[in-house]
Amino acid sequence: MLESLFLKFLPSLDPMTSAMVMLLGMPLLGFVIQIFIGKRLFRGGDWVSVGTIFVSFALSVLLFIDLLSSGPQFQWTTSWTWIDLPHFQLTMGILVDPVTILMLLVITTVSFLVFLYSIGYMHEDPRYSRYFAYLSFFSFSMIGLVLADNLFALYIFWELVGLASYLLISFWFEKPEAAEAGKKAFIVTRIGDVGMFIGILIIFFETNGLLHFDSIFSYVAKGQFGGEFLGISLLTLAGICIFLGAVGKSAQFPLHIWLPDAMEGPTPVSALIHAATMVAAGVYLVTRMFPFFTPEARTVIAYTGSFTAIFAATMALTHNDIKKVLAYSTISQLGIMMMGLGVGAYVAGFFHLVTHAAFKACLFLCAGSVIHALHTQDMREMGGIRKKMPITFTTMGVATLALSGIPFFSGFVSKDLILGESLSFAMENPSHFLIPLFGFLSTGLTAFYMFRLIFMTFYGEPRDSKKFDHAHESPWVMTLPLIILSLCSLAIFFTGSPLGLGELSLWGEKSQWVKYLLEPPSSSEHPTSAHLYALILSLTMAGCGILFAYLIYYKQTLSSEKIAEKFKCIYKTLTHLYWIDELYEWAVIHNLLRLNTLLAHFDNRVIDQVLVDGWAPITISTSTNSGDFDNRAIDQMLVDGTGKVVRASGKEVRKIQTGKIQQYLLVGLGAVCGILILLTLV
Amino acid sequence: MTAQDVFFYIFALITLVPAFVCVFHPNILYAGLSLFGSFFGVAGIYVLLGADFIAATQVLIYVGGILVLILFAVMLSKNIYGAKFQDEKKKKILPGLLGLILLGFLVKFILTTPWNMTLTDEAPLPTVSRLGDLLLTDYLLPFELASILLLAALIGAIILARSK
Amino acid sequence: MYTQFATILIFLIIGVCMVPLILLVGKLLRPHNPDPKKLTTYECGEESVGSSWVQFNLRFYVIAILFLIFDVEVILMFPVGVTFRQWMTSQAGKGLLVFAEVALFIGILLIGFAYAWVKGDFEWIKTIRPQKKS
Amino acid sequence: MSLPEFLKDLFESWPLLGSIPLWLYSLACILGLLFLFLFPFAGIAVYLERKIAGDIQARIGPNVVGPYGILQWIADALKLLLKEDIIPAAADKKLFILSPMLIFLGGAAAYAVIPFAENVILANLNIGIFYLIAVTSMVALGLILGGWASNNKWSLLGGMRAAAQIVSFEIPVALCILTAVLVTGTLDMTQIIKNQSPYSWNIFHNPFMFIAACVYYIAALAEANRTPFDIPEADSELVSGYNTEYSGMRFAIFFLIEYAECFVICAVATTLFLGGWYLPFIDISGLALGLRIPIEAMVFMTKAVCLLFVMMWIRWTLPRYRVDQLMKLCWEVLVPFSFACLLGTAFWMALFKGKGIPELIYSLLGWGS
Amino acid sequence: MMFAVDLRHYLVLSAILFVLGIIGILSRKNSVGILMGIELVMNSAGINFVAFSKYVAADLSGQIFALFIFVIAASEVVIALAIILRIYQNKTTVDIEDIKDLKC
Repeated sequence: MLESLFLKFLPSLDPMTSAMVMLLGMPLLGFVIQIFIGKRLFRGGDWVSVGTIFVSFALSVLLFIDLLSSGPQFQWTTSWTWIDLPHFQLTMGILVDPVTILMLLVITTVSFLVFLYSIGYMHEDPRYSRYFAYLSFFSFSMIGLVLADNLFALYIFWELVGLASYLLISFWFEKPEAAEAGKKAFIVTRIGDVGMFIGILIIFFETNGLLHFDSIFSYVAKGQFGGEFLGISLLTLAGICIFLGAVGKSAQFPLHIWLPDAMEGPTPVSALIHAATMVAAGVYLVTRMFPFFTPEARTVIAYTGSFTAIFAATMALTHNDIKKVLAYSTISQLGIMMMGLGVGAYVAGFFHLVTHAAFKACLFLCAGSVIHALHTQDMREMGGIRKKMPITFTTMGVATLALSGIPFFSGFVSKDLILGESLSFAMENPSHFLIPLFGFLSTGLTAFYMFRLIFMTFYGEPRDSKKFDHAHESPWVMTLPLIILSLCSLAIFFTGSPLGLGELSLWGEKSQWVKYLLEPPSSSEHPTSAHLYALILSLTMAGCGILFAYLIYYKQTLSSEKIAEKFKCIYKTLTHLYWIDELYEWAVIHNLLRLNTLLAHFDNRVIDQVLVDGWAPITISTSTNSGDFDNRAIDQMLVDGTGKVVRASGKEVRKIQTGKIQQYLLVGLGAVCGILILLTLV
Repeated sequence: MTAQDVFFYIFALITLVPAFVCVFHPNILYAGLSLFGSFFGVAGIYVLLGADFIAATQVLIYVGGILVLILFAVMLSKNIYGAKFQDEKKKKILPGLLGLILLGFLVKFILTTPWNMTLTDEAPLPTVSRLGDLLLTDYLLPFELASILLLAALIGAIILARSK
Repeated sequence: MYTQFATILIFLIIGVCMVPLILLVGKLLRPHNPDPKKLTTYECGEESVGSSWVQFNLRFYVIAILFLIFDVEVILMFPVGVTFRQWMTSQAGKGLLVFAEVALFIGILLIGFAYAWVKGDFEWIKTIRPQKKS
Repeated sequence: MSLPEFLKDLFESWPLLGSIPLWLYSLACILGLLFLFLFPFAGIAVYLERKIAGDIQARIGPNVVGPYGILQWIADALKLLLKEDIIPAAADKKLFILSPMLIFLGGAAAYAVIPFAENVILANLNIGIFYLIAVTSMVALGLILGGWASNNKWSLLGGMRAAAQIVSFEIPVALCILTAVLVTGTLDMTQIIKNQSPYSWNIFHNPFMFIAACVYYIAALAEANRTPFDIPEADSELVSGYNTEYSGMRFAIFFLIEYAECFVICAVATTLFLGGWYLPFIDISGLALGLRIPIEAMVFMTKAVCLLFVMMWIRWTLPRYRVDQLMKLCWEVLVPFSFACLLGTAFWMALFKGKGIPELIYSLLGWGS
Repeated sequence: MMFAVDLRHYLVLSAILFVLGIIGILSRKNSVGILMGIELVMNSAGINFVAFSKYVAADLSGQIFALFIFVIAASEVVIALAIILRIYQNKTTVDIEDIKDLKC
């Protein structure tokens, strides 16, 4: 269909190439137009961005229809030489296969809806056209990311996506928090990216310059990828390094800290980038490189994912900021996906990416709608707006049910698949029992905090009457995307069978299109009994979560304050997010960057702030009357003394840095001469 | 020794003696002026190497452009002939020494490296049109980039030089 | 080619020698009556005050900067200009492409030209004086 | 073929002359050019200028020395030769001496590539016109130095103005030359003329070339510091500009080079735009070389002298520009126009595959070229 | 035989020019003087390019690079002198030892 369309209109060019270039190029065109002349266009040029992304969207839909008709074997590639050196040739190319097309569909659909939504959400912003330019730029980078057929191109777009994310998070850069959050997101993900780059370099050197996915896989499959480093096989090491990139982008533990802060950006951005697409890029990367990971690497992935899932879910319990709750939920869900991929559930993990993109984007957009109406993000100031915003309420309810894993909603199908796979994985390897355990626990917690969110936001009495009176339903450009996305959150959209057990398919195998299209590369059949256990377990967990939420936040038979009082130390730990940020602040920023001053003020900073202030709640709760040891003398002599020595030596060494370039050059010249003399002597 | 070789030594002298003056003359104005000879000598060397267009460009850009600009800049500073603008001698000792060592190594490397010379002694072809073809084909990107570089330099320079 | 350049070299050598030669001839003929008054600087009869080696107007400087940039641009265009005709006449279909390449090259610099023009850097009337360090 | 080579060929079989090496021929040609052409021509140009000025201002002009005062320039030259040579005490002596040398070098070296007729060119460089631009750019350097070395406020101001003006106007000049190079496709002066023909001069190649020729002429006038652009030596403001302190023979050299440059400008305009030595519509290529060369030289000189006459005409008719007007004229009129000409000509070439208006008309009429 | 000129002679010439330029850069107090040293270095690079172009590569790519060196030299001189001009306007000095702050 797509090809015939392009053959008709552009007969002289290769239809698929021109289609792909158009798909990739339209958002770029939108970006270029918006960034240069957007301001002068009618309505700030939003129609340019929306129009261009709609073209991309339409193209991906056509592509998807083509894919459905031609089946999972569909693959199309093209490539051309980019760098041609005597011993090395770098080609750039486009790879289109089912994974790519599904990703394209997700990206362009969510992008298009979010663009549409942004028209309503951002209409008062002074940098309206700039905002759309950045959005277009993001869509361009993301499409490029999934179209790339080699690691190098993927890395380029990977960084472009990061840049777009940075620009959009700190879009309201007048707010210092937003600017800080942008920097934080950029730098934290960069840590992961360095790992990924090292991974790419390992692959590059081990395979003598192979960067194409297919060629890397066949190289690995032939067993040529040898080499060891410190007793770990280089293949595993490269896999873990690549995964590090995914850890950064997908906000997995321990690099998850940037995502909650990224909520400082506009809400549609959170929906598009930080829920549906960019953070899923990590999952996409792992999916794409799936055959590359060794069992050891996969175990690392599974543990990281499952731990992140439970870890983030607990953090979401106590938050009152509606967007941050969703952000932690996103981290948790990404952890679930990673866990799925780690235990080998290739299809399930990716399936969850697709369903999650829909309902999480929907949740964020609903949250945006609420924020738009109430002008606050604090759930404590909301409440009772169910009647005032019926569409938002309904759609958010549907998405919440999907996220909580209730049957007949999409989240149930995919999450259940992952949990079942992980359970059977643990049944085969009982030592890894923690993985499914974390998974199931996080399911229960997810249901709890999501319903907490719903109850606090939509039910009960309005807590802030002034804001409540002001509230109103959003305009149609904002509600339409909500409706579409909530429709996409229904299980019926993804599978013919309501319980998603695959075998019970109603309309044949094609109706379960995600599963149908993604033939697992190493299909290992697991016993279905695990699935049944998983179904029961997860439903029980979700039910418990919902029940608790109902009791605490709707009926209020259980007082949340009392519970918090009772488990004070846990509560405090959770509200402080396990002090991860503080830990990083202390470990990275102060230790690494301010060594001198830190030493001089050792007792001030570390003992007082981190140990006393930071760890105080724990120390107090465990042993309230532990002796306070006063080691001032030691502090002053040893610690301050160290600081003084460093400072004094720094003062002396500083004199070398005169600022006179000629002296530097002279030293440089002297060094060159010295090296030359040494070389001739040796 | 052919006539060409004689001319090489003449041009080398014309290049190096003024360069020497340029570096070591205490008066900055004379130093700048001596560059004139040096640039001309290099142009002669280019001619000997069969690069006629490059030679003329050397004269046009360096003598007609850069040197004029440098002289303007030299004349900016009042009192060129005063003691303040005379460089102290001792500042030259260390760089001179290091420079000599570096030169020694460079010469050694030049003389010991087995150069893969494909010497063509026939008269060089007309270079200009070949240069033009290369600029339009193989070196098109640098050619266009040169324009961008010049644009950047132009805008940067006029912003810097503009009065506040 | 070397023949032609040898002629140029001879020409240049003669050019350098010619002025001293003429002056030498003149020296044999002309009078030589030095007088301190004669050697003073001419300022229309006024007593000259101070050295004239004072700081000159900085506008000249800006002009020279503009010149150098455009000069290099024109020089880079020369080889292209020489082959331009061949490209136009011989290679079929390449003509407009080459024209576009050349036009792009010129166009990029014209942006800078337009910038300088719009910002008024070609205006001579602006006073540019060194600011005393405050 | 260049003049020395041509002469050597000519006298190859002669007993004595045939054995003279080529470089001696070159030397002889150069000296001949300088003493038999450059100096007398500059002198005569001065005489002509004064005569024309007289005519325009309704007075007689020089009429005492020789018939119609025609020997006036010799008298002037002798007078300058006999004048006392003064170097001001405050001047920087070395630079003061160096400056006229540089100016002479820059001004005279251009004559090496002027194609008076076929084979009558001192050095047939294949980068001829580019070489000419390069060496004339040295004049600016000499003027700055002269102005600086004199240690005279008038001189310094004049020298600076002259340098700024020369470099500014070099841009439109070079652009217009480039436009002509675009049309002819070579830098070789002889070849530039040969690529034209009695029927198709470059100036008629396309409308832009016509504008380019005009722009070139105006900009070149300014580059030579001629009125109406003689701000550097504006007598009412700066006494005499950069050559205020120069006297005697040194002054004569400044003077000489000014007129020498004027001729170079006219010769270049003739070569690039006006078909060089070709007569309009009369093809004499069939004639024997011995006959052709004098005719060609005369045609070339006639064209150049006519342009020179226009130059003098302008000088005595138009008032002087102000400095700001001058810079405005250069950067806001001439440079945009010359860029437009360049692009326009390039586009014309791309559109008509290098054919000019005359060729298009001839091919339309069905005449072979 | 040693005087018959080949590639090495050009390289030695350019090396001497280069070293002279380096000494100039290192020892001049006047920032314009440093610029002159840089010009010498650029010229030596140009000689190298053209010499290699003739003797080793036997094509014109070296000359192209010499052309680009001109472009770079011109841009560099223009920017450098504009900076010097600005510093001079603010501090009335072009002495590199007096210019200690980046801020003007």
